[in-house]
Amino acid sequence: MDFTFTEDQLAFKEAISRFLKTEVPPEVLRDICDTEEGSTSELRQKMAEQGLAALSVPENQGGLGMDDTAWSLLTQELGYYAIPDSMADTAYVASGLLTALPEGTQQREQLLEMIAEGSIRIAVVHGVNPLVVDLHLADKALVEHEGEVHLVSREQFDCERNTSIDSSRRVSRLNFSASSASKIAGADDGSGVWAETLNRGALAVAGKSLGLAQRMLDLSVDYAIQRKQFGKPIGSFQAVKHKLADVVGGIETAKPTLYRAAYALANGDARADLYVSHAKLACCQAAMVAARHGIQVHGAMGYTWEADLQMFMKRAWALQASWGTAEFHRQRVADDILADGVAIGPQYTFEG
Amino acid sequence: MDFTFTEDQLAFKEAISRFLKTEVPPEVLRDICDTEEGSTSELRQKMAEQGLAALSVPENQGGLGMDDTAWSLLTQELGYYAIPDSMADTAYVASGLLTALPEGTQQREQLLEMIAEGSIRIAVVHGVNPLVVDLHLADKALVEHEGEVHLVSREQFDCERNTSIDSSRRVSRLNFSASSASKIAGADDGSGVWAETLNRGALAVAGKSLGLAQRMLDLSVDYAIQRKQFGKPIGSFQAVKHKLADVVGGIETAKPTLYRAAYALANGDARADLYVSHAKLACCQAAMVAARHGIQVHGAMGYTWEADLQMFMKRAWALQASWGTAEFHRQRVADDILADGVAIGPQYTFEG
Amino acid sequence: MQLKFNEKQNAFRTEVREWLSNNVPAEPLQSYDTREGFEQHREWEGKLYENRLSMVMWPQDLGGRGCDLIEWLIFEEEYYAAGAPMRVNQNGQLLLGPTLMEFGTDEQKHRFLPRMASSQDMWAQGWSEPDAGSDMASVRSKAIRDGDEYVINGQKTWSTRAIYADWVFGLFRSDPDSKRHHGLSYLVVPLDAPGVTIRPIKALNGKDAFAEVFFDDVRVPASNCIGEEGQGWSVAMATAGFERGLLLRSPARFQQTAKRLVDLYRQYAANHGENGALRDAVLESWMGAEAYAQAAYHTVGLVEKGAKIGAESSINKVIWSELDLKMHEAAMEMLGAYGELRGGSPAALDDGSWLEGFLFAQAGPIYAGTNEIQRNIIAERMLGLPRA
Amino acid sequence: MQLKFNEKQNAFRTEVREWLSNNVPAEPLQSYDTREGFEQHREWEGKLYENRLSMVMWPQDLGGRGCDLIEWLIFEEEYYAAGAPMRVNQNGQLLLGPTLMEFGTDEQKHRFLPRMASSQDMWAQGWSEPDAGSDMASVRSKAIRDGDEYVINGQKTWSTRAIYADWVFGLFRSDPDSKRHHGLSYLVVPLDAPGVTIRPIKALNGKDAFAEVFFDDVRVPASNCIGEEGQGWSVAMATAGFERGLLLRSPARFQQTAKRLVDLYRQYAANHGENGALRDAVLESWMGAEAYAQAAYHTVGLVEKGAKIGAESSINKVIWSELDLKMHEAAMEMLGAYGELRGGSPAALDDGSWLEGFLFAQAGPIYAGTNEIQRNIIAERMLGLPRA
Repeated sequence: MDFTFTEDQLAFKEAISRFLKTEVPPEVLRDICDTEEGSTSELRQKMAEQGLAALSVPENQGGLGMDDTAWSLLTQELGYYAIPDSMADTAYVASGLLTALPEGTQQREQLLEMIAEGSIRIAVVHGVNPLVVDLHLADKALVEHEGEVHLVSREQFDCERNTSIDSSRRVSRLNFSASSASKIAGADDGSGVWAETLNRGALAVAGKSLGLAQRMLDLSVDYAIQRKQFGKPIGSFQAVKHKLADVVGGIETAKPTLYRAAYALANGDARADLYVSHAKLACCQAAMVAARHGIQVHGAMGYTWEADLQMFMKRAWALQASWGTAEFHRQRVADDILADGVAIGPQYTFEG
Repeated sequence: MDFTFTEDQLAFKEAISRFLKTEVPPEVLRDICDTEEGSTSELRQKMAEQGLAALSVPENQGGLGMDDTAWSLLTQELGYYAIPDSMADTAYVASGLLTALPEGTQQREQLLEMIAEGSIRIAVVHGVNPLVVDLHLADKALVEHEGEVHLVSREQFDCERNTSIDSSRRVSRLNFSASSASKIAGADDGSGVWAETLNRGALAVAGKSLGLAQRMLDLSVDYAIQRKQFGKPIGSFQAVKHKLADVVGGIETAKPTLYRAAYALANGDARADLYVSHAKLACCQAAMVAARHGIQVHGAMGYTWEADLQMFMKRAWALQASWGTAEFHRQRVADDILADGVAIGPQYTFEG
Repeated sequence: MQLKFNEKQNAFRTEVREWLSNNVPAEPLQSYDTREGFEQHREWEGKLYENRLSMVMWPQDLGGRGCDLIEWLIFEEEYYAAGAPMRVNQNGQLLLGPTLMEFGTDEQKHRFLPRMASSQDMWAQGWSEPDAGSDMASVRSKAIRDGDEYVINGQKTWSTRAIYADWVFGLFRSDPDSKRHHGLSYLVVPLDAPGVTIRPIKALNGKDAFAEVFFDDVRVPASNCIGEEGQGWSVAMATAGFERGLLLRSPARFQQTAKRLVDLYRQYAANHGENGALRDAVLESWMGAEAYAQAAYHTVGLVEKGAKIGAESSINKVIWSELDLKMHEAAMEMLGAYGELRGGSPAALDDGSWLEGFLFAQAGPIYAGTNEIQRNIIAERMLGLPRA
Repeated sequence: MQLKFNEKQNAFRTEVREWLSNNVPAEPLQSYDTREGFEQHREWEGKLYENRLSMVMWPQDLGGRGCDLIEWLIFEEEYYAAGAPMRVNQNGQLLLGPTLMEFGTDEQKHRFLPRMASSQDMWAQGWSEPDAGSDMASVRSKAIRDGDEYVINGQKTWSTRAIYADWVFGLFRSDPDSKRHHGLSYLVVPLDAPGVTIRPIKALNGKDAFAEVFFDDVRVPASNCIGEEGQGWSVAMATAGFERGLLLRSPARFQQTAKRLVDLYRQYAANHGENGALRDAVLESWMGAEAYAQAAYHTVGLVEKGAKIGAESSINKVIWSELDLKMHEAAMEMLGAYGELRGGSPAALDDGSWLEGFLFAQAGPIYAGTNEIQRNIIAERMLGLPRA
């Protein structure tokens, strides 16, 4: 029993964190918001060079073969810096999906190699997540259709563009006609793969949300220390302290649920749905509380476009229902723990 | 349109308030808790002398003929002083029930006269409220049975005594055998009467809860001003201020719903169920918040038997599910406002 | 207690309802935080004014129709029920208006109020200064008397829609040696006066909803002072309660939102099945809005009998702002993945209107005195708890 | 990361589970806030001790079995899952115990710890004084050195079960001219010493759960001082984190409550139909307890790697106390009209056990440092926000 990360995992996370901090400060984020594409190939390329693209591609296909627990750390960094790029969708969710397909599945190895090289963007489209980020930039899309896996190229689908409150987040709906030509796996293989994929999508959202929560907390603490009112830093008022203390509480209790869920997913735990949904709910909730208390602590400044806080709040709001609404995930928790004869209670923290 | 009380109503309320303040200070309350009966006939008699017993008995039967709006004020006083007596059950709920029965119903006029004189205790027993206060002292019980109204004397029913967390509240369940001899009204008359009775029961609980909330607020404010910590009155800390401010908010928004509901009941409004349930929920919620914040402001002292707060908290907790749980009343609100074609919106505040 | 409207009140309601049903624009106006939308709203306000429906409580000779508070509540109910446009000149009409009524000279009243009611003059408020925020008394902008004029230097901020407005009002330090709430004067300043510079501040929704206003040797005649020179604090405070009070956010606004939320839930339940937690959020919303409405009628009844509105305004402020947040959070949950979409998106379920409301609701607990300040006021003024 | 128990851990779990299943009393013990129940609990603790299951983390020679934190968590899980009795001597075992381990002389350790583990000595804490409450440094009780003895005068309060206990520990002012946290000494005092008077304080549930302890020229030998004379504050603070931290309220306790709540809800739903809001309250409870458990394993992992527990204890305190309240509130709602009934009532649905838990939960945000103080600590020590 060891519920901690290895030195290597933490060092990798630190390196990525330093890289993102330098490459994507808030000014750059603002610039990217103003572009037409909403994402830059330069940034994508640089992230690939840092090893993010290859992170969980199997070693056979030129990847680093790391598992979900690594992503539970890295998605937090992607959230913390509000990275305006769908890297995790390709390098984590799509890569995981392809890896889970039987070896020899059409284009499987080739696509995984391209992911590892950072030379392809693959969107993942599932009914639970109708709005797909950066679909307009995707080279390919892996689409759920009646449990089957379909692979379609950019020219084979329509991309209905929509405008998110988060102006660095470009979301679209996909329209395409499923055919035997587009099918790369049937429902027999596909159903299990999609269940896992849905969990990866949700877990990536959870990790990002938690990173966003931490960033909003940090911004709010900085503001509360520096901003004076009635002759004192506002951070010395109990009302401000207690709000920010509650943000800490939300983050600290969400964090282990994220790691727990990632471990379950990486190890094929039969109750992965339960743990992932718990993590998704806890992390998104932590982000909602951080946003609400963050804007309140910022006062009128928090309601402006100028304060950096807004970029993180909007991302947090947008992620709230991404890869499953709160109710979707609550229902999954209920389906497990309210069932007959289920193993719950203190003895089953890990081995249920 | 005049949403205020008359000078007369307010003066009567003031008089009762002064009387209860003098007669039932916390010391007396504690003494009564320690008695076997949990209620005293002296106090009951004195309350009758003040006019409480006769308040809503029709003038024809020697009463004052006042309506539900008067009780919306007086039940607050009964709550504020945590009066350990079921006076309102006889003088408001039972009296209302009897009044609503057709003239000439068996014993109707006689019982009303006795209520007005203060010479009888009548318990009202309805499935929504299985635990009946002071049933062991009741001379008669009016019992709901398949929509009918039954009247039974003390010797005709069994009284199963139970112990409430509120030691001045003596609750029992009633067992009796319904017969044609005990029936005083059939379901045709009874159903409407019981609907009204249920609303009166709930409204009395709402009023008492609101009074309790105000008392808990007052006790907490006194404590916060007088109690010092870290060299200052604890009431100067923002955390304490903001908690008590929220108690005020709860009380002030609950109050008009109580009056609105009483008016609806007094005037036969078709949506009385909606208004009563709203009032019940709002007033009980105000009391729950007052209890929680009250004990927190009192600190360890609030957790003791010695501090007066406990008597009011316990009453508030006990009343929470009295005459209908929160869910029961929420469902009634839902049944109205979520129905097809219902009149809701800003134009229908009063004339729905 | 008599919870029925009389014939006059019913007649007024009918008149307002009919007029609105004939005149409310079929297409929603553009956002008043844009130049074009601002002018559309000015035009609408002019139309209201023509029919004496802009400021119904103001006296006839100042552009109103002398209604009482009950009639005002009725007006608001019909206004929100009709889905009529947001009111664009409220900072003038609700903050400066009552102050002019109480402290303005006859000349000032006739000069400013009718044009304010008609929105020929649009008003921005200048309550805040940089580094002041909720601490309204820390005014540093100066207005120094020079003969028949004041010479103004300094800066105001968070002036709502000041880049589009015609006038600004606020407190200025007329005694340069004074501190805190002493030595302030309440002045009104045309925004096209030489020396005024306005820099927009973008709100969360990307629109220029606020501005900073810079004053560089701006000269205004002494007749632009409301109340006595140096008495600005008392002048402002006498009616500051109004901003926080009943008039700023009438219950009808939230009752209408609650009604829309009920409709949204019915639609949600039809598509996704009943959901107990969302149902309860919707019930709480409806009850909260309704309680606020009933409290308003109760307060109005007391006011008509001579009571004064005090810290109750602070209770209202906390209640409506938190209610508004909860309602919009519930709506966002019901919209699910589509909640993040702005108006104009093909997949948006409601053309982004709940999202816009959600963004605006975020400001509720902040503007017009943060809810932290309001809770302090409730605790100190109503409950008598000691200041820190 | 490796979320599996090893063989040794599994064997320990099995041993504990089996022992408990054979030994946990079939009938619940009486409340330990009564004399009779207190002695029943003492007996149970003795039984635990005999099997080295009282203080599993203590060294073998002091009555424990030298378990690590993971094994302790396992022990707690099995203990709560088995529905074993509440621990009656925690104030000694969890507050004084660690202090003795760190600051006690060998003689003191052997004198006090085994008898504490076996509950032959029951300990009451004397942290609070009248008018002190959360302000622990405002100690007025004096302990003046007189040769080989201290002479104690003063008063402690909120001493849990002190009327039944054998010893009390606490801070006393040994330098009469000192202020606040200076000049304090950490002393242990037998409650049967001449000059000690104990007055019970009734708790909400009507039982004598606390007491005031009066000291009137009470003499104790100098060897009853833990750590250096005058260093009492640092001695107390070095381990004060424990009270607020992991050990006081292990996650297992709340996981067990959550499990009971799930059972209660299933029963409720069977009788009354599904209820979305209650379902969500139950889910939140289960998730909250589970998150606390996972956080505990995470923290323990970090501690085993050398990290120090700091203000995280304060986060735990806030979380479990508010979780406990929410769980019991949900239970009360499900019990409906019967929620008010105490044990022994014929109509009570659960013999009043949820009600007792509800009452005790009310104290959670108050004892061991109010949640207001905990939030200050989180904000000041973890976030670096300035003190007022």
